[in-house]
Amino acid sequence: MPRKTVLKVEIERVSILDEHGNYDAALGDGLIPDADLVRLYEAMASCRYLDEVAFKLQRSGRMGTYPQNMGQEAGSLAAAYVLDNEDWLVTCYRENCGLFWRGVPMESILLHWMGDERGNAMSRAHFATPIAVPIGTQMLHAAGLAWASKYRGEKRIACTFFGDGATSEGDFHEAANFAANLDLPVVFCCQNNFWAISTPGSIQCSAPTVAQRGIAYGMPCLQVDGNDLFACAYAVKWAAARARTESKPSFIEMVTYRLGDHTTADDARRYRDQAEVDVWKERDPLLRTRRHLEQKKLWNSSKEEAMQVRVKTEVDAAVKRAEEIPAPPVADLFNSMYAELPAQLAYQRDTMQTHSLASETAAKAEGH
Amino acid sequence: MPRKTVLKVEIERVSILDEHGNYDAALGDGLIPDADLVRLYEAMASCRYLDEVAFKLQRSGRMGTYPQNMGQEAGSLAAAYVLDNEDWLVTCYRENCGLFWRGVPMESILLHWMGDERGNAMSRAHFATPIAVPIGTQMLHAAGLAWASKYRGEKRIACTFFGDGATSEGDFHEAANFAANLDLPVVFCCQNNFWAISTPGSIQCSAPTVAQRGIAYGMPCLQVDGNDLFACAYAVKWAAARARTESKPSFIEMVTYRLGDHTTADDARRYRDQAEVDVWKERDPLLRTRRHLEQKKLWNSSKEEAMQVRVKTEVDAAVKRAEEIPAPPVADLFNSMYAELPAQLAYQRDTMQTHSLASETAAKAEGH
Amino acid sequence: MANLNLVQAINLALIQEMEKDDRVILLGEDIGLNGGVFRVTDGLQKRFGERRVVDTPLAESGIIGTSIGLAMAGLRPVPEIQFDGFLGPAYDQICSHAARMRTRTRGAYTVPLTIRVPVGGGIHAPELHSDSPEAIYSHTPGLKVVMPSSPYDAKGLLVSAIRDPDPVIFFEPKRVYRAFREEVPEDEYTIPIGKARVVCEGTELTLISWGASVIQCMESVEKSSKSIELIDLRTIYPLDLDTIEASVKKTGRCVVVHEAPFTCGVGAEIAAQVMERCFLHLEAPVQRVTGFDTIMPYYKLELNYLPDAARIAGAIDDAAAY
Amino acid sequence: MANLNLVQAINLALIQEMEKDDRVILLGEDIGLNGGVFRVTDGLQKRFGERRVVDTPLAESGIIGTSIGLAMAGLRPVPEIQFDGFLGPAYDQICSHAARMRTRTRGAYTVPLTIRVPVGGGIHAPELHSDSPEAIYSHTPGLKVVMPSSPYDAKGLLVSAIRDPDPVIFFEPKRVYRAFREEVPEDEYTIPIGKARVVCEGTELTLISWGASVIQCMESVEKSSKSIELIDLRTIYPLDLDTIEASVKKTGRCVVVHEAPFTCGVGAEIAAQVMERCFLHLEAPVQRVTGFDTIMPYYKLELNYLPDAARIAGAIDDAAAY
Ligand SMILES: Cc1ncc(C[n+]2csc(CCOP(=O)(O)OP(=O)(O)O)c2C)c(N)n1
Ligand SMILES: Cc1ncc(C[n+]2csc(CCOP(=O)(O)OP(=O)(O)O)c2C)c(N)n1
Ligand SMILES: [Mg+2]
Ligand SMILES: [Mg+2]
Repeated sequence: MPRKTVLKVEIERVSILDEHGNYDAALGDGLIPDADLVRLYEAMASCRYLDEVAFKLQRSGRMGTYPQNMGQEAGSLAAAYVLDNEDWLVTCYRENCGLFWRGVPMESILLHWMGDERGNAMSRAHFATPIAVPIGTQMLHAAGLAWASKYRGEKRIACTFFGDGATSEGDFHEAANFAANLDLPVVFCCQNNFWAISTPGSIQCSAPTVAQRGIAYGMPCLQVDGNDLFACAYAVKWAAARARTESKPSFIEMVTYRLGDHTTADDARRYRDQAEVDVWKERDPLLRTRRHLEQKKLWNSSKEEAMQVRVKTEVDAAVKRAEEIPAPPVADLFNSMYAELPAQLAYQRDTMQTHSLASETAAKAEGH
Repeated sequence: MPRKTVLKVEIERVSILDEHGNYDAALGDGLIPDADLVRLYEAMASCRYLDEVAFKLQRSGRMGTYPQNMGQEAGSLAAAYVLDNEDWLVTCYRENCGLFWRGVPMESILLHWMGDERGNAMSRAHFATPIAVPIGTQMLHAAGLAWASKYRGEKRIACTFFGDGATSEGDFHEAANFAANLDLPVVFCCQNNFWAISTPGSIQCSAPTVAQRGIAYGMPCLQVDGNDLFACAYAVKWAAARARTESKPSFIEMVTYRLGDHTTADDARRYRDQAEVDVWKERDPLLRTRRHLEQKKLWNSSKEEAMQVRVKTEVDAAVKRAEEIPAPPVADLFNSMYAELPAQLAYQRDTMQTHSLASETAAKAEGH
Repeated sequence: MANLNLVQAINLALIQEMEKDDRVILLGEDIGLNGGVFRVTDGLQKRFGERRVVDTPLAESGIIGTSIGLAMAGLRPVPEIQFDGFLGPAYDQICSHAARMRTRTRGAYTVPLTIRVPVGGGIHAPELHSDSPEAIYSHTPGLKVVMPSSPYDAKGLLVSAIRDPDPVIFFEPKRVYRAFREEVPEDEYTIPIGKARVVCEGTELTLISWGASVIQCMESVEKSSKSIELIDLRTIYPLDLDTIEASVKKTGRCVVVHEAPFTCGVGAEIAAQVMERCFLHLEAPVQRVTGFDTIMPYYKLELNYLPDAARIAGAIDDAAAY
Repeated sequence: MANLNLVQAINLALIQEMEKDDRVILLGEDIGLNGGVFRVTDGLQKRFGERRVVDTPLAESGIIGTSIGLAMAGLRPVPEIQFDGFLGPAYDQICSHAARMRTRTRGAYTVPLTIRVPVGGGIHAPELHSDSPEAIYSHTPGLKVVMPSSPYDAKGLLVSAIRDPDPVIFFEPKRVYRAFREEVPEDEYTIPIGKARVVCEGTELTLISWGASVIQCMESVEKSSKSIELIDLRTIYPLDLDTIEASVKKTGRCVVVHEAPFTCGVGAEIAAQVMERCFLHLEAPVQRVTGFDTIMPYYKLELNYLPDAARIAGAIDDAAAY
């Protein structure tokens, strides 16, 4: 009686296709049909190329700060692939690949980082929320969105993505706790990439796994190789089923790595070793998926070349479309503030326009 | 390889003196010498009597809202008993018993609930922080206080108390996470009394134990019978040692029960069954300590009677002292705002006083 | 028609909106069986079930953050924050998300959210239970801020708030909760957000206030020998500047009264606006009678902090004598 | 004397205070090896070790909450909040505790805390990286709010802030970080909190600003044909009302410029104060040139949001022509 065990928990790690090409057929077969696997690979390649282009755009002053997704494509893509198209996808800013799979146009994401709110004016048909800049805050929205479908008796669930750093924020805790205690159909996916800007994972979570964060809420937790499309798909499928049938949340840690700088405003060489990056380059989700496809004779270098051309054409076209969109009219500052513009805001808008016109005229007169 | 266990954790529950009088000598002996046990019992009785008096003071309009401690005396008392007198005690509002043991004068606590800040103007020699009204916020201060002693190379640790409801707040999570990742010597004590005002425990934490909250941070966690002085002392001693020697935090869930209303502003009959309360009345920490003392021939009814007289005298005297303290001068509104009063605040103070004087004079003139 | 206090008027408004619109759902700490610590939601969980009146975990950011999600999905959540002082933990979700979602997404997502918050001092409550943070949220674009001073207004304004397509912070002055009753129609009516009420007309001075302070102002008006026009703002953001301007142009003098601290309070905004709009009509500087630049004191001194009829009378005299 | 930009001036102030006083410790996100995202703490971890320059978890409430504990224990923590927009999660700890601890405990516990926060727009940053929340904290009694506009002031004010026995929010205007250099003494000096600086004297109009906007104001003064007195507040709370009053009594006209939204901004407080103190001297209503009551836009439109020399000139003309 005096000391007795009142709780025992275990956390498992799932890996299906590892960086050495090992593939676990028992778990993997049937998860992703071959044709889809090819498409998923192409989606990752396209996202990867966008990263390259965006980097250059930023460096040449054609875009603001941009966070590369490089190395982390698999997690959100697997989720978008496995989920229903009308499940909520509530992401942070390193989940382009999942969003594109869902149908979010590339130029929306570009426009966002080009400093234009219209990049977030995505169709509601995508069931994707806008990029969340304040870290850790979007998971609460996911809980609320999931709650709304439960309230309405809909089948729709919510899947939310966030980083290891985000799990340090109080809002993460509140979201997980709401979901667990109010029985909300949420899939929590933490992309543990070992860094939050320059801060190493141990400062965000010194526990042996990030997955065990979920134990605090009595959630089932799973750790997966986050660079393994199959393992990610496996985990999200499992968690989504639990959410859909039992209206209960689960927690998935996807172990991955950010191959690039935090954003274009960052220089990762200041704080991390190239050796570490090199190890992870070998674990790149693109690389292993391609090798797997090649092994299965579904891919070869001529297909690769053809695809690279296609991807380049597509991405370049999206960049062109995004760049051709002129800045919004200045009145847009005001026009989306409220459903109906309060008188005083209308007054500010109107007097501002007078002033801008006046100063433009003055500038012209001075010959600028 | 494909599914492998990466984490196994267990949580134990410690109970030493249970409500049926069972006492585990192996764990309990040596923890609390007999003479101390008598004093601890008396301290609980005194705190219990204060609760009665405070309730009446509130009902008769002589005090504002007051939260009774009834039923939860053991946890904070055991901590104060086991800790060094110069360890920080960072409490919420239901830990009178621990504070009094530490030496905080009863009239300080009374004064606080009588609407007077001077109730918090406790001597720094008590190493006790003021009552924390915003739920869940004080644990971060504990982490900071502990950090300061670590920084200075002092032996002092911090022990913080909070309710089950408080573990729903984001600040709880951030405090635990800071303590775990920055290696801060903090003892986290959650008094799980199954209610947060009218909200049952399952809405705050639907996991099987509250103790497992700590697993999220990789902390060792222990659940104890929170109405068991011995078990609480045992747990705090264990956690304090770990904090002091390894500079690491631990998490203790003390399972207890709030026998009274949430505060004098609450009416618990609206939301909970008397049957539940009755069960817990049998588990009262005072009751079982008294029975244990009687069994050991350390206590009897004549000692009890004599003590009740003593306690009444002491508490009544404290109430008298608190009530005799006149309201602070109105200028006190301003005088503790900054080390040096900014000119504008001095101006506000001075003009306010003119006005109050004027209105007093006017009132007098009108014969009020 | 029923004779209701402010608590009952809000309870009635909630019942009627919930009956009318299944999208309306209530959430918060202790709002279910317990009916909220002020009993504003008394009986609602019994009536509408646990699905529509939800006791949440003790986490204000969680309450607002999930409400944002609920609202983005098209529901009309009406969360309660238990006390003014506990809006703090929800500040970030309110300001970084609720207030921004429409403009961030150019209207693709909106947040029709009504945050109910008991506000202000005067009820002998503990620390952080007596604050008046309306200026904070009036300085945060994207929100609307409402504070009724009477049962009738409370019902009509709450209905407008719930139906409003944008986030509204609905402050309920605790001191008024049970202070008096008045006739409140059972029938549906709304009071528009953004319109002030002229409580009584006057020619010599304009007195502007909102929430519980309106009652002190009425007292001052009654006691004063001057002809005072009393304006109850009802909505703090957006301000009804036209009503204010028209009044001060008529009276030439203005006093603003609020409980919140002086510096950067809403009184400053009104004073600045009055100066901008009525400069040539002003016979005296706008006077502000407010809380001080101090923490709202524990209750032994709270009446010294709160504007009272004497301080208001003093300001009226100062303005008149200028 | 060294020729330093604002980033370097702050870095130097931190070094000197840390060398002088072992109680000074820095904490925040990415302030260690990385030197902070703006490199303000560059080299400090190397110099003072991981004990005194601490990378924290990504949690603003945690940063401020633990800083409060550190300060209560007698240290002098200088936490960094990475961007203005991320003060939100720390709002509650700042307002419910840091600002209240002294008065709550009648001085038994105090919170000598300096919160460093990069502030304001104009650097093409993403959402929530360009806000100006100084009015929020100026409305919160118990805090002091400081915002330098130049390297020289930054060093002297930061030293004062760190030594101040009360909590100070130290806003660092991002637009000024690397905008220019000036001579900054290596030797110790302080600039008192609560004292404004008259940047240039003038007789026809008083122009009041702080932070990055001071630079736009200087441009306007240079371009204007009028004799303008420019006041850089340096400290926003407590306001240096004497300097403002003396100036406006002399000039009779006043324009206030700030980046934050218009309604309930610090401009309103200044306008109200000027009216109260200089009523009979005012030739025109105080004009406010500010951000709008809109969310700070993404960067394509940010220059349309921020007060610029043209808008300031317009207000000066309006005030002069009144
Ligand atoms: C509330 C808040 N604090 C700070 C920041 C600045 N910031 C942006 S990204 C980032 C690190 C995020 O780390 P993580 O969650 O692990 O995501 P990752 O970038 O690694 O994908 C920080 C500190 C922010 N955006 N929001
Ligand atoms: C931030 C905050 N939110 C809400 C409240 C109102 N409130 C006071 S006590 C309480 C319940 C606390 O429950 P718990 O933490 O379990 O402590 P207990 O009262 O049971 O000891 C609530 C909701 C508060 N004081 N602070
Ligand atoms: Mg990360
Ligand atoms: Mg409890």
